[in-house]
Amino acid sequence: MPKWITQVGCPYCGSSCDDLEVLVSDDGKKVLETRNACVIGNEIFHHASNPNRPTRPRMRQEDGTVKEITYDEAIDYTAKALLKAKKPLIYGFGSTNCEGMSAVGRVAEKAGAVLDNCASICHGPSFLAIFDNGYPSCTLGEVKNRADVVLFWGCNPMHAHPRHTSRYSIFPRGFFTTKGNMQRTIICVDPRETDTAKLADIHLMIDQGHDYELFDAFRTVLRGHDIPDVVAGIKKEQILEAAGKMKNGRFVMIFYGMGCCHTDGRNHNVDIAISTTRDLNSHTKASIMAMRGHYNIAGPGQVWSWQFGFPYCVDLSRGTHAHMNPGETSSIDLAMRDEVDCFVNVGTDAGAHFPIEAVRHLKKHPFITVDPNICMASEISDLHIPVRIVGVEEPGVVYRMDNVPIQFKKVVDGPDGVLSDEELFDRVYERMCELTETEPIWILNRGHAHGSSTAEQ
Amino acid sequence: MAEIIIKNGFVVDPARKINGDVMDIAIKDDKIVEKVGSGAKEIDARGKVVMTGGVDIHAHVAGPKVNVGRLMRPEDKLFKSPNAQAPYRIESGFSIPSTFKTGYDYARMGYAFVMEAAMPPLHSPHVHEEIHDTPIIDQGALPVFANNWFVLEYLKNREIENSAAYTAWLLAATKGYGVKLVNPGGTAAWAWGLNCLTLNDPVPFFDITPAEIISGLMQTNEYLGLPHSIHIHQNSLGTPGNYEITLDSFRLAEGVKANNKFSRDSVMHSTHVQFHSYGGDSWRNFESKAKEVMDYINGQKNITVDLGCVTLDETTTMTADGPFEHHLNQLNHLKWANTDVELETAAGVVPYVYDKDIKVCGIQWAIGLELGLYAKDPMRTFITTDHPNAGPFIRYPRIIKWLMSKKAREETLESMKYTDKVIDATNIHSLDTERTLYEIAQMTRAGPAKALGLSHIFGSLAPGMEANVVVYDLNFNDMPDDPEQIERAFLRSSNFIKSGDIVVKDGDIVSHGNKRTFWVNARVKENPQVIRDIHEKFLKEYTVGLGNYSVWDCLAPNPYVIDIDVEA
Amino acid sequence: MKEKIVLNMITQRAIEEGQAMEKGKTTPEYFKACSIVEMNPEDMKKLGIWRNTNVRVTSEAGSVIVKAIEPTQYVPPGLAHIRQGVWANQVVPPRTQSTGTPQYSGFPVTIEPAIDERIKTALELVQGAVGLWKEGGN
Amino acid sequence: MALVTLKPYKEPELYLECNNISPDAFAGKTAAEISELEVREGKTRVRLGDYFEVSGKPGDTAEQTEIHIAGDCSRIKYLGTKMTAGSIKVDGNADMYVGGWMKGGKIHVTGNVHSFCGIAMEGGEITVDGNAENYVGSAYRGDWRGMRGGTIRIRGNAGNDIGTFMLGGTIIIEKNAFIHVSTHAEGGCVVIKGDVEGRVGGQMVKGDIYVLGKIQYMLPGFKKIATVEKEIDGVSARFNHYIGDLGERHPRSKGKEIYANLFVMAS
Repeated sequence: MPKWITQVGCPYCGSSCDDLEVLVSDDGKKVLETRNACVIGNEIFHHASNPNRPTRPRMRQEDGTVKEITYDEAIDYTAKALLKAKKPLIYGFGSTNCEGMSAVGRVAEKAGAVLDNCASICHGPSFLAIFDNGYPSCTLGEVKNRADVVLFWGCNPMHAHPRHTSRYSIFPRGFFTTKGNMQRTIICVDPRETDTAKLADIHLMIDQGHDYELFDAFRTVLRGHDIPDVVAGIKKEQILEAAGKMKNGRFVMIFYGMGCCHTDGRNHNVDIAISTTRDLNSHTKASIMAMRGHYNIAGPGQVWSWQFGFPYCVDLSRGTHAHMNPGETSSIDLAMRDEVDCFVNVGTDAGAHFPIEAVRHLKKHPFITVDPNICMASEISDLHIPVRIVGVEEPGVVYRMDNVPIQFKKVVDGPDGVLSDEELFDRVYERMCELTETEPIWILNRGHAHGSSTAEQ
Repeated sequence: MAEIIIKNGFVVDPARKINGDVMDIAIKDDKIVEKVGSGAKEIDARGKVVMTGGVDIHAHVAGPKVNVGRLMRPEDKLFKSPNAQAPYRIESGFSIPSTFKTGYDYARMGYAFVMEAAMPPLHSPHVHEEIHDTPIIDQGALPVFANNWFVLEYLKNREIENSAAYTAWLLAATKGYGVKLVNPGGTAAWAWGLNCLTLNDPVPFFDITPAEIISGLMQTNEYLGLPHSIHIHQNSLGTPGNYEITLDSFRLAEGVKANNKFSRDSVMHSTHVQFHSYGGDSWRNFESKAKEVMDYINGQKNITVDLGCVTLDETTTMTADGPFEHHLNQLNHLKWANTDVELETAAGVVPYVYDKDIKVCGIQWAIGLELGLYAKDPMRTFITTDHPNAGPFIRYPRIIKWLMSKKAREETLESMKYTDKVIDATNIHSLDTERTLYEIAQMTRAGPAKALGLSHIFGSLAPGMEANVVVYDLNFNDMPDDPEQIERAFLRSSNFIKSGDIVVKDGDIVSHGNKRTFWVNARVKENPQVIRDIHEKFLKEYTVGLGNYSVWDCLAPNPYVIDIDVEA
Repeated sequence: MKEKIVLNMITQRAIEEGQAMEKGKTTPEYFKACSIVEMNPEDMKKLGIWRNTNVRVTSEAGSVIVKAIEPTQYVPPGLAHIRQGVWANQVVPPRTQSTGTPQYSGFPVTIEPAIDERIKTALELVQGAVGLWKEGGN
Repeated sequence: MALVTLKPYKEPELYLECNNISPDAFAGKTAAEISELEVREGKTRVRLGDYFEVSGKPGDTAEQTEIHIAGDCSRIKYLGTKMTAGSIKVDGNADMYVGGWMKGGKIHVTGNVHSFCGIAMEGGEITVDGNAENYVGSAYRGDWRGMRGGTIRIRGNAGNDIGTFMLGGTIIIEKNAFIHVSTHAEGGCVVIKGDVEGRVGGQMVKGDIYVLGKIQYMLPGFKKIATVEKEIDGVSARFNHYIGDLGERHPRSKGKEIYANLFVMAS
């Protein structure tokens, strides 16, 4: 009998919905049907059963074709490439569990690598802003239960986070928001009339790239000062109206996205958004949240912060201490400046999502992709190592966009013999230790478990 | 692991009333034993002090707000991270060290157990992930309860049995150790931008007061017979004049009896009392009320405290007291992080510079030490810095130095810009007390182990105890004139054996040892109402499924579970 | 009517792009979802093209052929949008303002009709950029 | 002054991290000892002498030591970081962190510098004859204590984030700047002799900015209060005096709020 598995986590966007139901075939190997998933999430679960998926590492040959090799050979190649490089870059982790991110920390330390994640090309500027200004935020349940004024600034959840508005931000009925969307004022700031903007009570169609000025106008107004008649293409009256709604809200929530992080000023657009949130707390309760893109892209930020003190762009090449300075230790800058000489792309597709010039620079050196699927990066790599799909074939802890950890289960068995990210990196680490004739360092003394114990009184 | 013998040290073991006797300590596997065979590995401790491993009852070392502190403070790492000790992991940060550095530094100081002082239940998988990435030390974590919607509802209706059933469920779900209260009611109010500054301020919407929450959770705790008492961070932290609220909170414990099988006598552990012993009514006339607070504690038997000493460093404040951090941010204008956690709690993080040349900081420094000096029962008064709030834990040796040496205190006092003003507002200058090694061992080992209900494994070198043995390079009979030597000796132990593994030698890490996670599994009789309430709240108000909420066993891979069967 | 027009380019997500990406970047769905530029009809008029005309988009970083379509979500005159992905990244400037994050949005592009030019596939673009593309695929 | 000359003779494959090219590190050493100083190329440890021919002899102290790099340093990071005295001259370009955390002495780069020039500087002088990239005289990530003293002069253009979190000292950009000048500053003075696109003085608490060219987009949080005669870096002119950022908090002194000042040359 096929079996329905409930409360399944969805390994797509930063909403990290954990209420999916998945129908699994008798043999536990195939996903037959999903419930509650958005169209994209649905695609992921079905894609796992794609018969064309690679199940063995593939090494590029001199003639450009690829040849299947064993995991042992792939691990050996990776370990050697990392040891040989003067400064390897290990990047990605858009679709990896925290166990894998933790395991790669050990590898990167051993390799003297730079460890970076997709935030580098996405919400990295949010980190820069948090460094400078903090982060007054909350969990998504607070938004559902309390928020009566919700701003979407430079983000478009109707497309990028399909169930966000129904689960958390616009439509759900919560404890103090029993009337759902009827009780919420929605404000959208976007240069386009997006599908999210269409849901808004107020849409401020801002001149693209002038977010900083508009935030400054809100702050100036909130402190009781006058502003020019038009700021960033928005009329003063509209700014005053929106500012009034925020000031009079009981719980104001600001969600922002790439409209802030991908344009001029980057981090400072977020920085001033945080200042605005702080100002609003003198009038009412206000919170801000980055619309993180992937279901666990908050994960590396957490794992590497507790391991190295930095959420991304962690340069471990000194061996003695970690160094971080985006602009220098960030993947795109490292690539464009030819500052790294080996590239490992993990659980993401740098081939498709980096500006093509950066890909060209990275391709001058060994280029390895670790990812369940065929992607642009895998198709230009010297070596592609397939791994199990987290959230489908591999369980693990993931961090939702609000940094809430959620334990994602697996729903089907992975293809025979395919490793998880964690297993792969642990084996790469062990191989590096063998090659350098050093002892592996594990935190927990493996094979020496005390087991559960009951206090005797 | 095998047999080890630590020979000829000056043993200081207050739990057995041993004070500097020259003795051997024998270890077999992970336990202390009467004797070992001739093949045992010998460690020469001649001329050095031998104690059991330290027990830290309150530090913020793992979990979401600690990590927010790490994440938002790259400058806490810049030029402030020591060089890694090969072949061990890279160490990062000063006031909020990485998990690796946390484990290593505690081990270097000879600490065996550290309690993470505030775990937001929704974030408990995160806390456990960090714990299992923290080498060497044993750890537990205290989930926060005092602003939790379930608790507020049950206690409002005086349903102690339901409160207990929920508490037991949450401890198991989060793999938590005990009941933590942070700003009872005040943090719940903060969800609307408000606060509860006195014990009788009503909590918005919930129709309950902080006093009722404290009393209710105290009753819940004793109903369950948990190893640790309630562990409370009182209302109105860090505010001039708050000592009266502190005393009011203490009085709620009068007449309450400890009910447990763990030889714990206290029913309330009041944490970081330094932040709660403030007089005056503004920062202008701010003064110490350490004596008033400690006089009350000295007259009681069922309250324990830890100090929360200010160490005069640049550090990072972090607490589930959300409104306090917001308030602090309005004072110092540095960066501010906050997280409100649905149905449960909140937390804030703000960097803070305790500058010895600022009068208020000098007074805060004095208050923490005064509390430690006025205490008549070192078994109920524990050394902490509320790490990292009043200073990083690597300053414990410095606090020990200040408590043991009036000379050291006077030197620090003299180096301040406003020495006279600090002297006027405190009693530190007139206190001649110097704590002994025996008392220090009580305040860092025997005492906290007993308060945590762990005196059957920690806090003593008696045979049968966990084999945690530390050797400090101090001559018991000839203590150094230079107080700096005391600090140095406690910062980097000569040897530390943790659960039978030699983990530190000459101040350096030599093994990752074998760490464990402690949690409490209290079994109560099935309570259908509470189970129904839990299901309903998860369906309607939480944004995480109930089925994904309880911490997986594999996240605490080396558990030490304390099972309790609660008789109805 | 002009031969070329300068617009301000942004590259953002779209649900069609997300769904197609999960299906696979070599699928026809991904090609259809991402090898397009959305621009205001007024700007198309200025350029003298009809919707569904192939155009060449050129930035400081490079050039790509995509199909000009009428916006699925309203784009004001002066602004253009290519959904994030392989085609967009042929023209996204890699400059980061020393923040680490490239200029994915808010960069000037020149758009000109390219009726007779073929839109390359994702694989052809990426493999072509690093010298691995072989006619007929591999 | 005693002169040490470094002549680059080999280009590194990646970049060299040369924290110890400074008068402080060189003082009292022989040329041979200087050649032996360790620098890093990625995870590999190399010697300064592997890339530079070292000649001359430094003084006994940093103050008496003059370093001349006779060649291009486009792939050399951290020149003169943390230096306290003496001087460094580079014939050509230099990479990131020129004069970072510098406390005293002089640095002169005849070409361009990359980003983070003079980051968290406390004293001394940096002169760059060419252009600078971003984050001139800014704070390190997360630190609220940016540039505290000294002077940075860029004779060409500069990018974004000039003087972020600045507390003191002077930055002069002789040509144009892009965006974000004195963001979050609480002191110090920035002079832009050319044009700026915008975001001048955002979130600024205290301090001064002079713009001798045009600001394309003024921030709404700046308000014009007067027109004044001013002399700045050898230029006397009439300036429109703005105060701001009115959206930001400001300290009070004697019952009045203290604002940051922005002077824009009157046309």
